[in-house]
Amino acid sequence: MTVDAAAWDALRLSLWVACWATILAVPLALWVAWILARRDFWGKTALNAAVHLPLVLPPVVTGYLLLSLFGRTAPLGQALESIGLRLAFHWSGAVLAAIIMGFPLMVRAMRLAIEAVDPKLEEAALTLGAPRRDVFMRVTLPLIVPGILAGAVMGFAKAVGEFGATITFVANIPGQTQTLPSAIWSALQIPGAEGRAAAMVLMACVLAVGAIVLSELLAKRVAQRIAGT
Amino acid sequence: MTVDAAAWDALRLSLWVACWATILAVPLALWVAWILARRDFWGKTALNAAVHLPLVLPPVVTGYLLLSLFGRTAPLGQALESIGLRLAFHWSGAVLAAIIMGFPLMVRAMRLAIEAVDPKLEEAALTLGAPRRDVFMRVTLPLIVPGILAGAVMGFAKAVGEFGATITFVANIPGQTQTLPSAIWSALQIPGAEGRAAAMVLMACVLAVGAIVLSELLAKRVAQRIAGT
Amino acid sequence: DQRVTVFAAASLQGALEEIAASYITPVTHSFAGSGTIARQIAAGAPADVVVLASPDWMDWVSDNAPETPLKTANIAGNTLVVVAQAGASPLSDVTQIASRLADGRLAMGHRDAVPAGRYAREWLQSTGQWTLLQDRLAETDNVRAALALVAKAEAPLGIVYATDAQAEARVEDVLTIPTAGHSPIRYPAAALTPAGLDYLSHLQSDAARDILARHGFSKGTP
Amino acid sequence: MSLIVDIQHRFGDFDLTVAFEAGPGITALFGRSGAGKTTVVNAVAGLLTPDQGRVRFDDQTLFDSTTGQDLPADKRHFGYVFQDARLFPHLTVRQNLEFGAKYTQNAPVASLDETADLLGLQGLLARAPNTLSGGEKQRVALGRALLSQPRMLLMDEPLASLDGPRKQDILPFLEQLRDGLFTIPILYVSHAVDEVARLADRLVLLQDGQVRAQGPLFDVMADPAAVPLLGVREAGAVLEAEVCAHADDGLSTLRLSAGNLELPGVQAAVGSTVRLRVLAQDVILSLDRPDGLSSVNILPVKIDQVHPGDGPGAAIALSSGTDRLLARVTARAVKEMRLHQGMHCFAIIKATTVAPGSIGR
Amino acid sequence: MSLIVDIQHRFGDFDLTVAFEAGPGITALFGRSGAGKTTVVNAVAGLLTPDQGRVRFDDQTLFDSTTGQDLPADKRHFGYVFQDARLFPHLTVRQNLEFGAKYTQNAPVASLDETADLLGLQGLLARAPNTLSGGEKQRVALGRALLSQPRMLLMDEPLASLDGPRKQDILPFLEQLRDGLFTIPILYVSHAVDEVARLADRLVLLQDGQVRAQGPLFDVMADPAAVPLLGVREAGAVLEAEVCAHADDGLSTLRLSAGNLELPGVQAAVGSTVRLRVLAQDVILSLDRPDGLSSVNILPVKIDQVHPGDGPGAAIALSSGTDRLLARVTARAVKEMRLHQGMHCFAIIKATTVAPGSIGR
Ligand SMILES: Nc1ncnc2c1ncn2[C@@H]1O[C@H](COP(=O)(O)OP(=O)(O)OP(=O)(O)O)[C@@H](O)[C@H]1O
Ligand SMILES: Nc1ncnc2c1ncn2[C@@H]1O[C@H](COP(=O)(O)OP(=O)(O)OP(=O)(O)O)[C@@H](O)[C@H]1O
Ligand code: MOO
Ligand SMILES: [Mg+2]
Ligand SMILES: [Mg+2]
Repeated sequence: MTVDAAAWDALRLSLWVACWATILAVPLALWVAWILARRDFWGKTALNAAVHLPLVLPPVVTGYLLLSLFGRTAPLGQALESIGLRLAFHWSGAVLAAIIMGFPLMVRAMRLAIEAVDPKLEEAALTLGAPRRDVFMRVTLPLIVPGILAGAVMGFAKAVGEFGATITFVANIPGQTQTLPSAIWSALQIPGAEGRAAAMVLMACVLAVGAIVLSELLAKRVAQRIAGT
Repeated sequence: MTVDAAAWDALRLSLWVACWATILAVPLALWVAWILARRDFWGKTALNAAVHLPLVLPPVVTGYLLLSLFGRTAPLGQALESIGLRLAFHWSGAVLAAIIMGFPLMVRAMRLAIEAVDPKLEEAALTLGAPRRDVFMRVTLPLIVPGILAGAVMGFAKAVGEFGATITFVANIPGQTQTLPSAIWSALQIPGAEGRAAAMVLMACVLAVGAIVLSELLAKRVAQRIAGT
Repeated sequence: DQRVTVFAAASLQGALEEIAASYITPVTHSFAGSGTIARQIAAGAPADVVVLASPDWMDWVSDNAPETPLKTANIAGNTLVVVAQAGASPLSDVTQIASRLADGRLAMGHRDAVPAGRYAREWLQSTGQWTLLQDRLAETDNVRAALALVAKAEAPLGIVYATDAQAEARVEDVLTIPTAGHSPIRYPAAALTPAGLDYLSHLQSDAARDILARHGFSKGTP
Repeated sequence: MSLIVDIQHRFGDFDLTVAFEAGPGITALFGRSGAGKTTVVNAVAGLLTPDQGRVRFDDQTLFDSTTGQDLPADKRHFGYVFQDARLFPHLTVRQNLEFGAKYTQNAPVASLDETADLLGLQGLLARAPNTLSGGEKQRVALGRALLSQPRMLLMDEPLASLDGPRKQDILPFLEQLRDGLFTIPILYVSHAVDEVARLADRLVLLQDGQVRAQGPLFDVMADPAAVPLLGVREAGAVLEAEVCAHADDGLSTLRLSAGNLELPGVQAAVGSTVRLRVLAQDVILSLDRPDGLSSVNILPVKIDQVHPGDGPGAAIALSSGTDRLLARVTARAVKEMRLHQGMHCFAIIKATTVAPGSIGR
Repeated sequence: MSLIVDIQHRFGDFDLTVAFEAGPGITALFGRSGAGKTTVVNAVAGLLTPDQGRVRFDDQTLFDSTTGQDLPADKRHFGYVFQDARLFPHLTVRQNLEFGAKYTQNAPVASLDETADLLGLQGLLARAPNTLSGGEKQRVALGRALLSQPRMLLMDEPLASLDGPRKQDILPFLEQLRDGLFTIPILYVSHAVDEVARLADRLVLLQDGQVRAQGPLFDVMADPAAVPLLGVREAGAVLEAEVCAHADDGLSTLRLSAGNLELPGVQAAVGSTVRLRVLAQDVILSLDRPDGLSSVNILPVKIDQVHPGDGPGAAIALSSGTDRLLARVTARAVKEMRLHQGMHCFAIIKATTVAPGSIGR
């Protein structure tokens, strides 16, 4: 196994992208999960299907769709670029790709957790005069922390592992958009570079295992607090 | 959009593979989820990490790992082939790839559901003389149906969408191992075949949306039964 | 089984399917990237013939395949072109690339991982433009993706195979790249079975060469 | 301050049609399991939208099916002690109580610490709800609702899982809420008649989703017709008496309109008014004023009504001055003693029958 | 059939040290909120592993901390009615009951339909538990445990959320379990003394995790020292009497060792034995045999012990023949009537005081 500077760059970038993706996606996924769990509205099935889409489509397709939506020639992409937000060929685009690819996983975990919350507890909070937002922040949210953690760690892991949509959307620019999976993939396409690939696979594993262990520890603390031990 | 025989073949194969993957993975994922949710044992973190691994690794890497484990030149692959089970370059390998890639999603959903079951209900069942297995089958299992459905639909969607590991492990042979994503990818490699690709993307969407709608209907029935409406 | 199975690099897809149609036995293709195919062959893929886009990978196959190929041959060659969106004015030489890019990027296959990208890098290095351009690339996981970037105007310029450029209406060649500037682009094929041996001859037939030529491939140098 | 409820709701084959007025003071909702008590309270709290009807509090319409008005639960400021405790499992006992106190603008009637003291929660403040016993949970829930300083309290069997002595600690506190400077009206669900008799000002008797009797407590309790609704063993009149004196041996003299009672353990100050519950089955009728009895409480009474029951007993409505009493005697005694309307006789009330828990205000 | 419990367990600063023997018949665990009742029952059921000690049932060791034996809950065949109902939410009421009946080998004491009838569940069988009222849930839980035909029943306040009339329906059924051909021992947690008095054969009084008194019900209940543990209003002796005759007017004559009582509403057959609870506060002492009273139940008694209480009352232990009674009178009456040990006098027991619910067996 050989570790070169490019590998470290890729690791750093992957960590960066995965952290951003997780931080940005969690609130959004929570909102969507809440809507799907608790509201009935016209187009709910469509929203639900849309959330799942990145799971179903080959990642390249998602990448192309992203390019057509957020590319520098697409209206949306131009609008964003005019306010200073560049996505295509930029690490922020990798964040977007990671968010979208991880979204179904995050939403599902959070939705399951929200559906498991006893609405009677929320009713109790309401009768104590807590407005709906406070009920959410102070009752629902703390109770679904395990689901949020599960969603976050899945989103993080997926962000660390995402390849197809990322390389299609933001290409593979070393130090800028070359994430660990892109680097691993590149190494695997070169005869005899398996050693470099293996080293980077290990890095990705360490990153993800770290996130998993951390989330499990947090979840355990929450569970113990509720059990009172 | 043009739909040719190869596209229908790919659709049929994807449906077949996704169904098999879902059917086979659900019980296994349920077992792992149960262990992770309810047991404490040495190596639990390792198991947990292993389950998440396919999420973290670029799919190609998973594909290569599968190839080197189950390839026709690998000892394990040869052993399996000697008992009539061919995996590499065979649709059953696509099933395996889909199972592995969908596994983290399924396990998470089921685990969250299991953790949300009130152990007091299981205790009540025990005191009525139900042995542990019956408690699981008749109390825990029905209560986690929403989680199982969520896991199954995610696994199914992932199986429909899985590309990287599949094309690497079982290649891209039309009518035999060319799933919808592989066919879409192939179409995207031919200039001017975007129409074919779009048609197949639509097929994949219909497949997945169908599964989602079905699972939501089932989940709603379970929820209504518990709510008593 | 009567069928002939061909594992081939994706960039040959259009041409190989046409060639197969004129063969007596039905032919089944499995297209993927060269690296993937090479590893599949090593893992015992049920291929009669393998066609790659990279001589390096073919060497690797020869070393790693469970059985040594019965015969190998280069069935085609290719050339690189610089493309821009349709309607763009031609470049007079390589030094203009940088200015034409402005703040855009030069799309091409990955410099090491994708054969087309490797040839492009060699050419840019031989013309002394590499150091100037290497931070302004948009490297992709296959040539088609690079082509799509130019077609969608995400990148002003791209370096792709002439065959790809010819098939995509939304792009136009703006500079032809001399074959001398990089190692020769060859598509090595290998027959792994007796049936494959026969099909390999078919691939080398005049009819096949015509089809390859029509798709823009050059003659395979031995 | 008054709550006006007039609602209809249907669950499958259960039909609720309820109209009553509650408060100020404590209004007890009394009825058997499944009578619809919780359903009514939920509708008042805003947790259930009735099919039809109106709920008003003072001038404010909380719910009106004709206009579509439906004030959300968090805007109603009704404290609700649920039949199941519904503590927040992720918060400690102290944090649960703090949650109750958080959304109130009113000046606190009792601080968190006072409330915890009263409810015996001081040792439990740092604990997780899941580690509490059944009665402890219920006490925390009670404290949480009390601390939210509601403009009305809804209590769904809040004392059902509490032991006798603990109840005796908490009842005075509820009385204080009823009678304090800032009186909070209370809607109190119970199937314990003694609690109802001690606390309630008005009584609403529910049966199968319908109101069978309602009115001021004294009227409903002294009505022989309510005996079957309350349960034969639990029926009995409620009286008000003035405290005249406390003797050295612990007995207090209470003045009723037609005589005095000597009772132990009366805590109220001389001159104040207390509430007495006299169970119908604890009243013995005698034709002559008896003597040589350990019971010193004998009142002259006039028989207002002899109400034969379904079984071997009869309910006798009595007046003693302006007070009303209820006696339950056997049909044989009615015959042998020739008890009849308008007859004068004596009621013997055992001193210790009127237990401390039945004395309120 | 007997259960031997001798365990220690510690939760934070709560220390449980409990040793008692239970069954055959009904053993009541009585104690205030937080006394440790549920903890004991959980340990017996196998849902809690105590820090130390032994639990045996007949010859079988269920738990022994020294040998490490710990029989799993599903092998103990103890039916458990939980303080919270714990119905299976995904099953209908009928399916919940069927779940109870499924894992039993014994011949059914009562069929599912009989049980549902008894508990008033017939109209609810198709319903989901989430749509039931509090009392309805508890009844289903009771039915489910009964249908599991356990070798012992553990009941944690099973009747707390039931209304009076419903309790009166269910208590005879529990008595039947106690007294039927295949007697099932019952460990019964309650803080309602009247239930305990009616049902229990043995009484274990818990306080702060310690056993304060235990023994046969008649002994513990007639002991003036137990009065503060049971609550002043609830103390009272329990007697057994033989049914002699049923008169036309509904009164029955019951024979005690030193005289007869006339009581209404006795359902038992002539010649059978019934259990009577006579509250200490319902016994009036008279120096002479009084007449002209609506109360026809007068027994000659001898004072065994005068036990002054903390307050203005005194507990008087009496014997009447071989029966023991407890009377609570005021200290003033003790003084004025000069009540003292060995003295002979008369106890007046109001006919209607011994209500149907207090008559058992
Ligand atoms: N969602 C529902 N669907 C059908 N019936 C319902 C539903 N909710 C309540 N009921 C029925 O309405 C009736 C009244 O229920 P409610 O909970 O108000 O009773 P309650 O008087 O509070 O009884 P308890 O004292 O047992 O708590 C019950 O018979 C109950 O079964
Ligand atoms: N997990 C725990 N951690 C700490 N203390 C506990 C735990 N479980 C129970 N306790 C304490 O042990 C004591 C006994 O609890 P238990 O539930 O046995 O009481 P109980 O007698 O059943 O009371 P109730 O009548 O209120 O149900 C209580 O003070 C309770 O707070
Ligand atoms: O056929 Mo390639 O591997 O995309 O150059
Ligand atoms: Mg209720
Ligand atoms: Mg308890």
